[in-house]
Amino acid sequence: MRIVVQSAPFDFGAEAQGFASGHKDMGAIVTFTGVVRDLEGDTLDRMVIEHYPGMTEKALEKIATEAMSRWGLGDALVIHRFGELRPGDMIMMVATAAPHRVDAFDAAEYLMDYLKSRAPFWKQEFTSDGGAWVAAKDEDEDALKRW
Amino acid sequence: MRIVVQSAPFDFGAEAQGFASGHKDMGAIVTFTGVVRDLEGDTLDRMVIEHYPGMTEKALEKIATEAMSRWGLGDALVIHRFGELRPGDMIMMVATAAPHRVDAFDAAEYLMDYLKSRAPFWKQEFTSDGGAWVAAKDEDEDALKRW
Amino acid sequence: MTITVLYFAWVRERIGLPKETVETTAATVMDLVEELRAREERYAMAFSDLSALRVAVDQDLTEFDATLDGVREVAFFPPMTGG
Amino acid sequence: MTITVLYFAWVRERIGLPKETVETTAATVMDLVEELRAREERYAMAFSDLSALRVAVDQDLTEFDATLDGVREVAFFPPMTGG
Repeated sequence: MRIVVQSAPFDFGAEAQGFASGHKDMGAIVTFTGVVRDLEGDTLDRMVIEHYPGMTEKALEKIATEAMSRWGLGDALVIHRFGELRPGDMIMMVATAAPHRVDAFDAAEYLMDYLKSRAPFWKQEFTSDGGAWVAAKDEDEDALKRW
Repeated sequence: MRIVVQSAPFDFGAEAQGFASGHKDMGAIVTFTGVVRDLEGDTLDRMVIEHYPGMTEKALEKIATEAMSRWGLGDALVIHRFGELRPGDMIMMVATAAPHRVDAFDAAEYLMDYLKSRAPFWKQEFTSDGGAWVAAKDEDEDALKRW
Repeated sequence: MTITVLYFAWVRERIGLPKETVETTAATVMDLVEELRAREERYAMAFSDLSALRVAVDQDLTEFDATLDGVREVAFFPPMTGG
Repeated sequence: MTITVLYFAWVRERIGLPKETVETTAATVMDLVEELRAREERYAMAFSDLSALRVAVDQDLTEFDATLDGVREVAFFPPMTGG
């Protein structure tokens, strides 16, 4: 299990390859990557992600540890960036390794659902009109109920 | 959309990176990778995958095209190997790019569920006792019912 | 008419060849199966339990009651195990 | 007792600082909120709608009725938007 919180970009290809390699007892590897999207109807200049150093790592470890034990994962990876990002930049990734595909998928979705609403990150979007905090969505909070 | 059927290994890191790069309107990228597992209680010497050239490509294209339109994907990738593989080798991968995470996950699971039971591949496992065809699982056929 | 018939996985092993050309007047896949079964024991064995078999006609999965009208290629195989 | 209070995102912007040290006798988070609200208009504004706020005590998410007994760090922020 590995948790990384950093402002620097990460190398998705290398991380994915490194995570997936050398598992002879895990038949299923799932990755999810979040990318900064351009806004609909407006141009996103940049996204700035604020976080709570200390609590962020603690919250991510708790979420990943729960996923590891709940789905019997062989491994789990969470990388999340903070600071300034541009459209097309990768914000974060998670990866899960499990014996079977259903568990690898479920665990990755669980990580994402909890990471969305329980890890202390806040996104601010900047356009030519200035900055606006991204509002949490009810559907993201609702997504936790299925677990 | 890209469909690849080959006996050669593929470079998962490079494929994942290439697939995920340059999407400014797709916020969510999911990959699934299948790895040859060692057997429980016995040692797998090798797995040999047979396929139906011609039909394989046609079936994968049909499955991926359906996923593209059903979840409004920006892109989809399917790579599947045939021939001889060893424990730890990557058998196949799928990747999906969608505006939102739920669609990217659902589309990847759909691809996997259909690929398991509707693409003409057959696995044979070889141990010191010789070869045995892997039997299709009822649960894999049942998995199609949710779509 | 002339149809190419393909066999995969253990169906191929039981029949002992991957592919053959068949001259037939069969109207449906099922008629073709009956013709093949009547040929030799190894065919009868391979086709003994149709619930364990799948069939594709011109590279599309179909059912055993499918017509062979205009068909050029028929393939028999066990349930697929991809992924 | 002395507690470090942190503010994030628009809570930080409204109050105008990311962090401060507070001398308090508050027994619960809610007591602390009342003390802060009474200070100045900017605090009253930041804490006007608690349903729009979340609170963490010593870096664990909790509720507004949580005790401050033994607590060293309290953080206020809007619902999180990670991922």
